[in-house]
Amino acid sequence: MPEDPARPLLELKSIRKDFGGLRAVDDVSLDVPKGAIVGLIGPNGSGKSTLINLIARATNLSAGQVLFNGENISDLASDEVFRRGIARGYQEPALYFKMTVLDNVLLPVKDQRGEQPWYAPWRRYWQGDEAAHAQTAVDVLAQVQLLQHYDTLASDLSGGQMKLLEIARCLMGRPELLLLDEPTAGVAPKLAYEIFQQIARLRDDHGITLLIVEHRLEILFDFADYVYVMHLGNLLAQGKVDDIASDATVREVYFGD
Amino acid sequence: MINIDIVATAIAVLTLFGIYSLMAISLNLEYGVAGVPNFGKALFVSIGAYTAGITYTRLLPLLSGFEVIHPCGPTMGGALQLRSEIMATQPVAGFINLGLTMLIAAVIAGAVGFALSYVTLRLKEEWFLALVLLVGGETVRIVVRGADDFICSHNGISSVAQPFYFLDDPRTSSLLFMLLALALALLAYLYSERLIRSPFGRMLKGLRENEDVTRGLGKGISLARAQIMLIGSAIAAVGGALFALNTGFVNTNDFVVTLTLDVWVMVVLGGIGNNRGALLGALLIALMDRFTQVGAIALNMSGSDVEFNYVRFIAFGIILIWMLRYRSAGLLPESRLTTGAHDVVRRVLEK
Amino acid sequence: MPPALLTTSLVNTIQIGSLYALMALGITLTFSVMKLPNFAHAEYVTAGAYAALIVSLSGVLNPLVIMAAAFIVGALSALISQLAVFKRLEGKEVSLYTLILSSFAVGLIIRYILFLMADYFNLFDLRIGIPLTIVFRDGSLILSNLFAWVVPTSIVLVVLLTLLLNATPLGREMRALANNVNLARVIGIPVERVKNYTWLLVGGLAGVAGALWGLQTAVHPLMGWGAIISVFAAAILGGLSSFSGTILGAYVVAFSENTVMLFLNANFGVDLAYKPAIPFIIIIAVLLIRPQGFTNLIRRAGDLQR
Amino acid sequence: MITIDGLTAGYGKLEILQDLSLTFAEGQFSAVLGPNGSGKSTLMKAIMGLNTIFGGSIQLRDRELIGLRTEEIPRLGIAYVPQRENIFDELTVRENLQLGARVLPKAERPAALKELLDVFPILGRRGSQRAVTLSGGEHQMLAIAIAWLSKPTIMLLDEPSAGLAPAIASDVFRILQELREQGITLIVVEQNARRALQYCDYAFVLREGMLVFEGTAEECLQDEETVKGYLGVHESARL
Repeated sequence: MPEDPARPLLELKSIRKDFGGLRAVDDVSLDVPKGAIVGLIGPNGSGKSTLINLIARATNLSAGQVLFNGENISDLASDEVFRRGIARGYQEPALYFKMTVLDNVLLPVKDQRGEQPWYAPWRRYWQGDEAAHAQTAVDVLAQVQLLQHYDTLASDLSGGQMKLLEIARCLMGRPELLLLDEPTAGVAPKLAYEIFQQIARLRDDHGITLLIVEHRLEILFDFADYVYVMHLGNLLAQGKVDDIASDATVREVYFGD
Repeated sequence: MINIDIVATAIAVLTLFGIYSLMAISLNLEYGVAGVPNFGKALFVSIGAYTAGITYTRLLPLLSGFEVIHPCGPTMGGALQLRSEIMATQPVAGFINLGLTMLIAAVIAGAVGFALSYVTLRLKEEWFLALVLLVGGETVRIVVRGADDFICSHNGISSVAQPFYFLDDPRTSSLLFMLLALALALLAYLYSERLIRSPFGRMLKGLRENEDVTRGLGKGISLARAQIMLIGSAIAAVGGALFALNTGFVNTNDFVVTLTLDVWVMVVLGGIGNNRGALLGALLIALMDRFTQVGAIALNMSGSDVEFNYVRFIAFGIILIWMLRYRSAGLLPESRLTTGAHDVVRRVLEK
Repeated sequence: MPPALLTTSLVNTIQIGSLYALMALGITLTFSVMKLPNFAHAEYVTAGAYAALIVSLSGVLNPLVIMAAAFIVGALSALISQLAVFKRLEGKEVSLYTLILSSFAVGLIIRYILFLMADYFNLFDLRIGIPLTIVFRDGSLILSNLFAWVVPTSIVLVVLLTLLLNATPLGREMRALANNVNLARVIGIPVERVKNYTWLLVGGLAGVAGALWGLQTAVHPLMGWGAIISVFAAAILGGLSSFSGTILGAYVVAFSENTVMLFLNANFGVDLAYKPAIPFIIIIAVLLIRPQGFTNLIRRAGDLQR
Repeated sequence: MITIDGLTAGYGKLEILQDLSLTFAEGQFSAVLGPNGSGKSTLMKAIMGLNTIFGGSIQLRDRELIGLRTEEIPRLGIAYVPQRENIFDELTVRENLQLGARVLPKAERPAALKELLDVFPILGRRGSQRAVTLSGGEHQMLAIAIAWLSKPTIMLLDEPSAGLAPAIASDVFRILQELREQGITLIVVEQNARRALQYCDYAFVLREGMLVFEGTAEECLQDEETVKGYLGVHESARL
């Protein structure tokens, strides 16, 4: 397919999600342009996390379409979505807590030769690849300042380190688009700022596009290019950061003006 | 006092250890490493045993140029005699038959395990898989027990023999059989150690820890689960074939839920996720089995009425609960085995 | 199929189905309140049967006394397994497989203690000694006093249990625990105490089921274990959550094991040796095709009535 | 009434509340405000003994609550309405209410249930329905009613208006105001600060697990810019 430079990387077209009688996401359409940092905000229960789950195909859509690079990914399984280039972080860090930091980041590397059970016992067949992946992991871990902890069990990390490890783990899959669900939840304020600095570097150095659910608006507003506001499953407002920060609707949902 | 033949006891215990090791390693791969709750271990073991029952009565005579005698009912004695004759005079046919038995058993059990793992995809709750496998094993057992021509329904089939039957000295032949069992166990151990320390093993551990996340990281988890069920089931079936050769007959009553529990106890006792733990568990249960037999004889000879076998099961239950409660990681907890990537990183850091 | 056989098998269905219902309700109750698929449940049945047998051997032949003894022994074995094993594991956030495994272990211990006892006192394959009399005879249909005891008692117990669950504060609290244990704590329900009562009730019913069962067949340490899969099949047909579904499930399993099996045997020559496979097939089919069992069917009917 | 002193609490190893000290006064309608993740719900759960306490004390009229089991707390007159899963949805509405009243002495229960219908008339008509069939607003009313039936002196509510349409959310707050007029001390966690300040007397603003502002509703509204800053909705927060 010829690539249209104007075409957004991710397009949501009227997506909807019902849980039983509850409509968690109602007719939401939004675009994420290539190379942008896009924020998704809204009060608790407004459907932000559900939206992330829908894009990553962790749950099924009730209606609508998700287009990635112009391809309809609404019917793919979550492993296929990852392999297309969409990685996601979780609100509660979903690490492999009983595995080391290094094993955590090596697992998502795509198409590993040693992952075929028939070849797995023959070390020689995959050892070279594995060493190369380990080199990549060294770079990625160094970038998030976890290299010294490569042999630590993930459960022994601090909350902030867990968040960073999760981002590092996503990076190893070489994603084009990274979905992050509250990357600073449960993290001290100073560290939260550092996490966002790391996130900005992903865009600047690696060209990764980001869609971030975040409740620390003041930090998000420092880094995001564009912001969508959700409320009760609907898209309430959207715009550039400056417009959104002073937008009456945002103040409405957060403060009740 | 009773005389215990130490050498014979040691051979018996070690043979049992080899057979149990195969079963324990297979469950450790499935549950310990990949987190698949195979409560149908008896089914896969029994597939190996039933295969042996059939090959030794139908295939063996063909291999050595005889007509097959129906092994059930009135012709049973004739079939048994024919088997003895072949096994004593044509060791090569015996070995070929053994190899084919293991191959067929592994293929059938592997295919069944592969197929059954896909059942999980349809199940509402994760533990239903445990129930389906448990119940599936019993169903197969009942069907086999009901089928007259298969392994002679509830009478079982007794025309199975171990491959060194042709040797004159029974002690040498059982010693060689012990070595065969131990060699196969060692092979399975080395193979599964390598598997665990590979990227495939890492993916399985990821599957165990968090299925959804692993899928979200681009891994085809249904296939991985099916593959490990295939491998585990094939190993268990080889264990089952050896089990049949060791006892000399195949009877459906040997493959009840208790056998599954035995294997689980081995893994829980030794250490979930640790192959050496599985071996230790297998050894302890093999010893326990043997000493129960010796103890039962000793107890009876001392004039006591108490059935020692019952005490064995009670002790079994208590050990299991005690382990689950106080040492849920087992005697040898899982080690942090890795692929060698850690060494690469360590070298980079040292530079 | 000859009509005489049909009537007999239907009588069996009612008789066995009532017993299955008593046992399966216990499984459903333990699963929904305690979130535990308890394979040791079978052993409470056997323990109750032995209690009944011993009381009857001691010369007491009043069925009510016999059943009371069975209730007490069954209830105590259930409570002890909770206090000594399950409760201690629960606090450690262990996996469900650990709990399943431990319930197997508890069952093993009780079963072989009973074996030891039966062996020592020579209590294998004895029937509970209530003399057999025929209370009804009409052509081929013969009903003994056992039928007169077993069926009404189990039906009365099932009704009482349903009333207890639906119309008493304790039953309400049990269902509240099953529905949302955190909220139950928050509004001040003494969770541990309600759980203990549930265990007593579950074990007691299993014990009585054992006694009733021992009235019609010989008592053996394996009798409960032999029925556990049929009982689980009934509970699974009830979706492991619905009590009315479980009762219906119990009769469906009993019907398949008796009437359907005889029908298959008479019309298609299916060997009766395959009878034990029926509950297994039911379980696999239900788990694969309709894991919620009868739950929604019954609920829909119930909602329509309102 | 409830005095919290130096409380550090969270989940597992995670410390969310950091050395928090504050006092909820008797008879007041207090609101706990703050952005997501600021520790509002953690505070509620800590009072109810539902999470990990690393240090500090929580006292109800000089009685220490830390160390009590969750089920003992309602007996001290504290009722709690969680944000989610706050009704027994498989049981009927009537059974939910009966469970709510179970802490009361037997003799007082019928009167309490009768009185309930004056405060929550809608629930009377839904008595025999399974609670799962209720609408969002009715659901929330039932949750509050369950807590109210234990005749508490203090009620804790975690975002009682979350996910409700604005008109219904206001209904919920009107009910809360009625309860307050009955003399019940109310502590409400709320995201919509304006709505909360419209009804409550006193407000606490949490941020990153710490108390950053407290004052009467009037003070909050007068100092609105500061409060908004803490809530993270003001432009100045970017500077």
